[in-house]
Amino acid sequence: MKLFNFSQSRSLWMMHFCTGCGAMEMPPTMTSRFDMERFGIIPMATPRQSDLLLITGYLTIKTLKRVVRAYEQMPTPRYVLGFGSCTINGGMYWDSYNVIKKLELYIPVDIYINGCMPRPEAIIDAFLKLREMIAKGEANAWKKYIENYEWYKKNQSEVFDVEKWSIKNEK
Amino acid sequence: MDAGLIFYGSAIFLMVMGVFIAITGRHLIKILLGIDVFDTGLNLLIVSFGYINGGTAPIFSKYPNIFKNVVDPVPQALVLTAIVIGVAEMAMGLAIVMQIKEKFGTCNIAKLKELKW
Amino acid sequence: MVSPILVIALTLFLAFSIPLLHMLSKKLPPFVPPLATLINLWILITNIKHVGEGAMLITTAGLKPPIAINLAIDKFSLLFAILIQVIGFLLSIYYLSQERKDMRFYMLFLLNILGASGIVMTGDLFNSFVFLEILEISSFGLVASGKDKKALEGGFKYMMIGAIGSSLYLLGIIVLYLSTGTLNMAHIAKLMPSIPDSVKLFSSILFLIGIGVEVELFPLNAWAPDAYQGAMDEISTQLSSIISKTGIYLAARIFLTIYGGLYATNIIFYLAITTFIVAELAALMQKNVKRMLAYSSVGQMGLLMLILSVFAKRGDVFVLTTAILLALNHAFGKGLLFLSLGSLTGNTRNYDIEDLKGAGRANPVLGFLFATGVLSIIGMPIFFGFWSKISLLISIMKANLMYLLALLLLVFLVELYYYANVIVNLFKGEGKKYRIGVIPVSVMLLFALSLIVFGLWPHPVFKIAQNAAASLMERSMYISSILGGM
Amino acid sequence: MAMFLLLLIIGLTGLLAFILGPIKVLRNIISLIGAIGGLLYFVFKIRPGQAYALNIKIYNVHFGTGMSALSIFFGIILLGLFLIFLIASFHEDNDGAYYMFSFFSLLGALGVLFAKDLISFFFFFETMSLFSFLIVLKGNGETSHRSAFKYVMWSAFGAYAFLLGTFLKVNYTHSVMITDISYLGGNIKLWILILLLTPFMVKTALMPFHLWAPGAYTDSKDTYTVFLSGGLSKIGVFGYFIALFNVFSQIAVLYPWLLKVFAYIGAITASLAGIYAFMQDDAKKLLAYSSISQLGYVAVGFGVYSHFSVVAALFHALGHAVFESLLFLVVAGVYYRTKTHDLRKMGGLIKKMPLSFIGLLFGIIATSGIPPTIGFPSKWLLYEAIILKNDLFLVSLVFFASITAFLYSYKLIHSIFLGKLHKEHEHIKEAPFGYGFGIVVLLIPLFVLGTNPGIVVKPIDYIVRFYLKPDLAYNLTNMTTPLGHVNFPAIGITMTLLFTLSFIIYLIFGKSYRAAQEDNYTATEWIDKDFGLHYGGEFYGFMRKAFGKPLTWSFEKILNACLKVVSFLGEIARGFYMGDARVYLFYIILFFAIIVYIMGGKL
Amino acid sequence: MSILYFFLYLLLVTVIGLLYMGVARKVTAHIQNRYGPPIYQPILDVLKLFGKRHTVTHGVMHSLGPVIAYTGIASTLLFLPLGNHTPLLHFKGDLFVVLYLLVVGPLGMALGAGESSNPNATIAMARALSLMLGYEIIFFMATLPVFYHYHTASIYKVIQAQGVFPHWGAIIFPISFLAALFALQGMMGEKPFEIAIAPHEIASGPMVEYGGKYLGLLQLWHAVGIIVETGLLVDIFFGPQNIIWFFIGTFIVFYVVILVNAVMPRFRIEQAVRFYWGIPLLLAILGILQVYIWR
Repeated sequence: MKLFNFSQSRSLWMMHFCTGCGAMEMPPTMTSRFDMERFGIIPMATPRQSDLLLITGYLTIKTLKRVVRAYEQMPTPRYVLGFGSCTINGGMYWDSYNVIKKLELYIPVDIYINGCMPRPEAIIDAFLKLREMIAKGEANAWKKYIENYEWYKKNQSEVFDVEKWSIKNEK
Repeated sequence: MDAGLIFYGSAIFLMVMGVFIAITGRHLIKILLGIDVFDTGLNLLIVSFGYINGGTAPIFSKYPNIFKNVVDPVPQALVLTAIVIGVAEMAMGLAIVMQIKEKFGTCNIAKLKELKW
Repeated sequence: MVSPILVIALTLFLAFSIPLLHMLSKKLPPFVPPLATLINLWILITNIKHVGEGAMLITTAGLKPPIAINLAIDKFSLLFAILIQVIGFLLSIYYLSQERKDMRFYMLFLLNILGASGIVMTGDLFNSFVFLEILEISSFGLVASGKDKKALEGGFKYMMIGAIGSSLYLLGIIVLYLSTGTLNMAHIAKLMPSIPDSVKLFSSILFLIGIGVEVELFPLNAWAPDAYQGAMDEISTQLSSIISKTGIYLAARIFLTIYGGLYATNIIFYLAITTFIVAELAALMQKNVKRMLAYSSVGQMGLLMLILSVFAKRGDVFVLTTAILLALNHAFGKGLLFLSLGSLTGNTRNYDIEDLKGAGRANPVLGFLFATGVLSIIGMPIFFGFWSKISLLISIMKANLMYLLALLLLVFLVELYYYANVIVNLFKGEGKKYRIGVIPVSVMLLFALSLIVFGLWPHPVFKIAQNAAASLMERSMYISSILGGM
Repeated sequence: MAMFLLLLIIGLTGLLAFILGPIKVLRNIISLIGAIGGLLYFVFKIRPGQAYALNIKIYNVHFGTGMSALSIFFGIILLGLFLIFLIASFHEDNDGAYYMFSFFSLLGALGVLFAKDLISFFFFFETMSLFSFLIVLKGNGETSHRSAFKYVMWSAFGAYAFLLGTFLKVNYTHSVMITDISYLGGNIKLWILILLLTPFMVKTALMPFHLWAPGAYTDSKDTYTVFLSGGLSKIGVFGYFIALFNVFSQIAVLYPWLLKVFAYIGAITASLAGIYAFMQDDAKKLLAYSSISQLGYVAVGFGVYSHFSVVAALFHALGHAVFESLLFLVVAGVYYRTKTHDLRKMGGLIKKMPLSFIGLLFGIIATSGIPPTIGFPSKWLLYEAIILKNDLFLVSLVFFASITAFLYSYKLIHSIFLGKLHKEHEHIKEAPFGYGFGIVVLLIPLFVLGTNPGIVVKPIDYIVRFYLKPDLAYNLTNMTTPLGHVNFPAIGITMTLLFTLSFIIYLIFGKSYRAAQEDNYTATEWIDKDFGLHYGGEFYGFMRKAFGKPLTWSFEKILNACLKVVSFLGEIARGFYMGDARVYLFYIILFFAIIVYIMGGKL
Repeated sequence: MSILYFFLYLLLVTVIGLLYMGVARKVTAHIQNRYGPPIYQPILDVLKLFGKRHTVTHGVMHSLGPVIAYTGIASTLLFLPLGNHTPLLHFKGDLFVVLYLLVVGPLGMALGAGESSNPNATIAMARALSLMLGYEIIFFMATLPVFYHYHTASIYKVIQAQGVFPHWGAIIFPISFLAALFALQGMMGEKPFEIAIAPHEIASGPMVEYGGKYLGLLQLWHAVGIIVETGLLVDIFFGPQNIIWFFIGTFIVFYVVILVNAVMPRFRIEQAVRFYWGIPLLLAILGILQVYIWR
């Protein structure tokens, strides 16, 4: 198990789900200036292949449906990173009718990075923090999703029609 | 064989006229007549072949035959049957022409265009 | 030994007795033709034994050959006579199944059979002209007996050309008579060397035209497609099987026995090739199946004349056997085709390919019969046509005319093209179902069975054809047996 | 007499099957007995070398029927395939005539194998193409009469060329038997050879003569195509052997360029047919082109004309009979269930028809010639033979053709079995017993002959050794040629070993659960149940742009051009009979005048 | 003994392959002026992938795809003589066996990807196979002169025949070697010809539905693939006498391929196939002509 945790921490494949304004911060972290690849983090095309889901900005209900679908398509163990204040408490869209105020209600989040769009250094710092948590085996937010699956589904159903939108395959 | 120019000439002329009528005629009966003229021309030619100068009609009777040379009887016999056959042909032809007139309503051969190409 | 003269006499008597019988009861005349042809057949079969080497001479009016008219029957003419009677008998049974208002039709039919058997058996030239005329006039009548526009037009056209043709034939006979003094075929053949060349040439040209009309050579066969298409189906069967075969017999007798295959034959050789090619190419473009069959039978006649001329060029017994095989195959195959076409279209006389679509599938028996006929004419293996085609090609190969062989094969391909087109249309799609009587089907089945049986076991036919060809080939034997050493 | 009896058995069963047409069960049993009886009789009673004289003495042609080892080799293929076809065809609703025609086409094919002289060869060759034409005519589909027409026209073209060649030969050598003509002077023997070869090139659908094949294969009844492509095309291969070895044995010495041209035609056919194959959207048309392409290899084998290139050609002919009929059988089974050949409408059938999937999987592996299966040894031998003949361009062309095999075989298996199951195919069952039995029976030789080819190479080598100097050392399992050495079972064993190894790796790590069909990554966009995910049609559509214009050229255009010329001539000929009697009269008089004028000189 | 030796050999090649991939990522990173992951990163990735718990499959064939892929490439490896010693003692690799076994790998992956019924995967497979139509023929025509020159079809004999430096295939047949390099670029699926796995267009092509252990197996397949393909080229054109030279050779060739991969954009599929039938085909034909003239 320890070897797996070590290897999982060293090679985190990121599902680059660019929602909201945080997406602009990703290119500098990826390219030569801040080079996140040296920590073994490379952007992957499909949720099937990735372990890390980045929510980089405010989430409207419409994108939440896609995010939940992508999250469920990722193999476990999977980790979620919430960027910016919009994911924490809705940020400057706190009073908007269709923006999600607390990301936690819908999908479990491992690490939040505050700041109205954190700079690349903060993102790298978050990655390193996540690495240690995985290495020590503490980052198991994904278990919460499986254990209280109904609670999450109830919260989601308040916002959109889960029945129509969820994937029906034998879990 | 020496029937002289007149007979041969007229016979051939008749045959050529017959064919000419048959080819250019528009009316069915005119064409039939053309064929008949051609036949008669032919018969005339055959008979004229059989003519021997100075010969008399080849009739045998009980009196001894006083004239030596007799015209060659065989072509004449043939012509007899040929004429009968010509008649039969014309009869059948006219029967057909009657039917065509009834069915097609016209005797003009140009109108008979059912069977083409 | 019943003398074959009875064949002619009997048919003549029965033909003219039909109106009397008609007075007795309406239903009697249809039974006369089958009776007549059956008796003729019986007479001829009894005579097979007597036709020894060379020709069997039957004199009329007691006088020796060169003077009176006599019958000269050798194996070759006997074979054709029997063929005519057999097909005549089958056709007359076919007529039983159709009620006909006009009893005169049976008279014409019997006259036709009379003319045909007369030509085949006669030994005298003028006599053959008379029988030819009887044959032609009765066939004008038969073709026109269809009583609708097409039949009448076809009949008239046939009449016009036939009349001119036969009169030129008569002119030929007269020219020959003048130079030889006799009318007896054997005697003329004997005196042939003594006739001056130019007369022989001129008379052979006249004969060429006279018989050419009958045998449908290239420029003279313009009447054939219209007559075949116009006539009723049974009549076109009769046209293709009986009348054209007698034409071939006449051509063989005159050009081979009398002229010894010298004069007109090389013109015929080229004419026959053009006939075959023109007919097949014309058939290619046809939308009307009946006219297509007409062109194809004209083409087959061209082929037959080609074989005769090939025999004249470098002849041996085998080439003549092929001629007979081709004649038999064409008689039976084409006859079957015309008859089955008639019932396939349910006697509605519209023969367009589109209307025939799927007819073979709708009434399978007729489809099978039509297909057998076509496949036998094309020369497919299981059928009799295969042997006739193979022997045709072998005989041409023996006369080592290789380019002709290649040309023929090419034209056979064209022939296959339009025949396959008909068969394919016949067996595809949904066609109309027609009710057909038992008698016509049984007649057609007889035709088809003969094709298949002889196809699979061709030996007996080969033997008959071989000795018939042998007797035709020995010209001197024919002359000596007739003239009796005169 | 044995051969005559065999033909009799088959003929009688055909007739009986026709007579018992309506009573399905009885007819099936009778035809089954006939086929099995024929096969057993053939295997046990008929020995090579015996000349069963059935001499029908017609003029100088006798119907002697000889027997050579090669004809036994092909005879077994034919009868075996016929049995498989028969068992599978009981599921289709065919009438008695269908069975009669198929039996008679088999009779024709066997007759050809036993023919000793050219005329009987032609007789049986014609019967075979006649009855297969009639079957294609009865085929399903609305274009079947067009393709039947093309089929009969092309085989007649071949047959008449053969006939012309035969008569040229008889004219020069005065004997109808299949004897050697290489001693003849001049290049007449070249013409005879080309003419004799044409029907076989038509039968094996080499490039210029292949126009009939796609139509005939697609439109005849599904199960009959198995026999048509697997069995009857082998007669073409048999014909090659007869023409190139018995009729003209010194061809390598006298006309080596002809052989090279023949090889290149075969290679071009293989590659072009392969390219056409992967452009097709109809399963059977795809397989038809693939069959043409595989037969192209056989032609290359004969063209190269060295010992083990001919062995490779015959081996590939056998291989083609096995895997091509396997593919056709599977497609027939799929058609039986889904009633369609169109690749666009199929998909995801692996869930419903696993046995057919396995059959097709190993079928395409064999078609593309991947080692453990029967396809590889013959291809390997062929390559070695061509390189030995130091013709490098030919070997690259043949290799290019075998690459196209990968393309169209993957397209076939993907569009039918993989991908998303259509709603209407939800409840279809596996193909019925007839097809299943055929698949299993064909899979056995696929592997057995693939791993130890010695079984088949021994008899073939025995046949070819007589004509060409053998330089192929072989035993049951491996083959060595001057160039290289291959141990076939070794490849098989290593592959199975490694398969188990990677399967173990697969089993150790974690459990995986099955996802529903629509749980697919579609950039997280929502798709419902019947969203068309299947990418079946236009599979290599973009390749059309890659090939561009050359793809549109086709031999069809040349054929139509000469058809137009012939119909133009027909127009002229028809114009002669214009319908007016007076004109006819004018013809006669004109003709009379001309003749007299010509003859005037002699008068 | 040979079975243990057999597994060790396979493990060694896989690890070296993974290290090659690590080097590749390192080199591309440095070209892009950044540090890039440690060299052993791919090994970590594979370990992580095998550690994944819940992975998804779409059916038996889907899960068997990677298994067949790995079998294919592993059996090709075993038939490919690495330097002068081959694992399967009595059987020296034959060119055609290797070329046909090379196809089993992609075929297995194609079947697996097809089963996933994801349009991206099927489009990818169509592209991969069409590309094969391009590079496979060039590769074959490029290697043909060498085999023909040494009158053999077995790779092992070719290696032995090449011996000392001036006798290398690349030196005798430079044109064919160039054409082979073009073909290798396509065969490896590197940048200008990365049409099948194009992550931006079709979401990493066939691997779109593969996760967890399947992706791990495919990574192994890719790793061994690198060694086999470059090894094939090295064996034919350089004839390494022993295994060390073999791996150095493969590394150099791989290095060249990576350099090209780092800087090149990506072809469209029909452009790629057309490209292959342009210059590389010409080069290959020239190579063959050279053999003819040479002989």
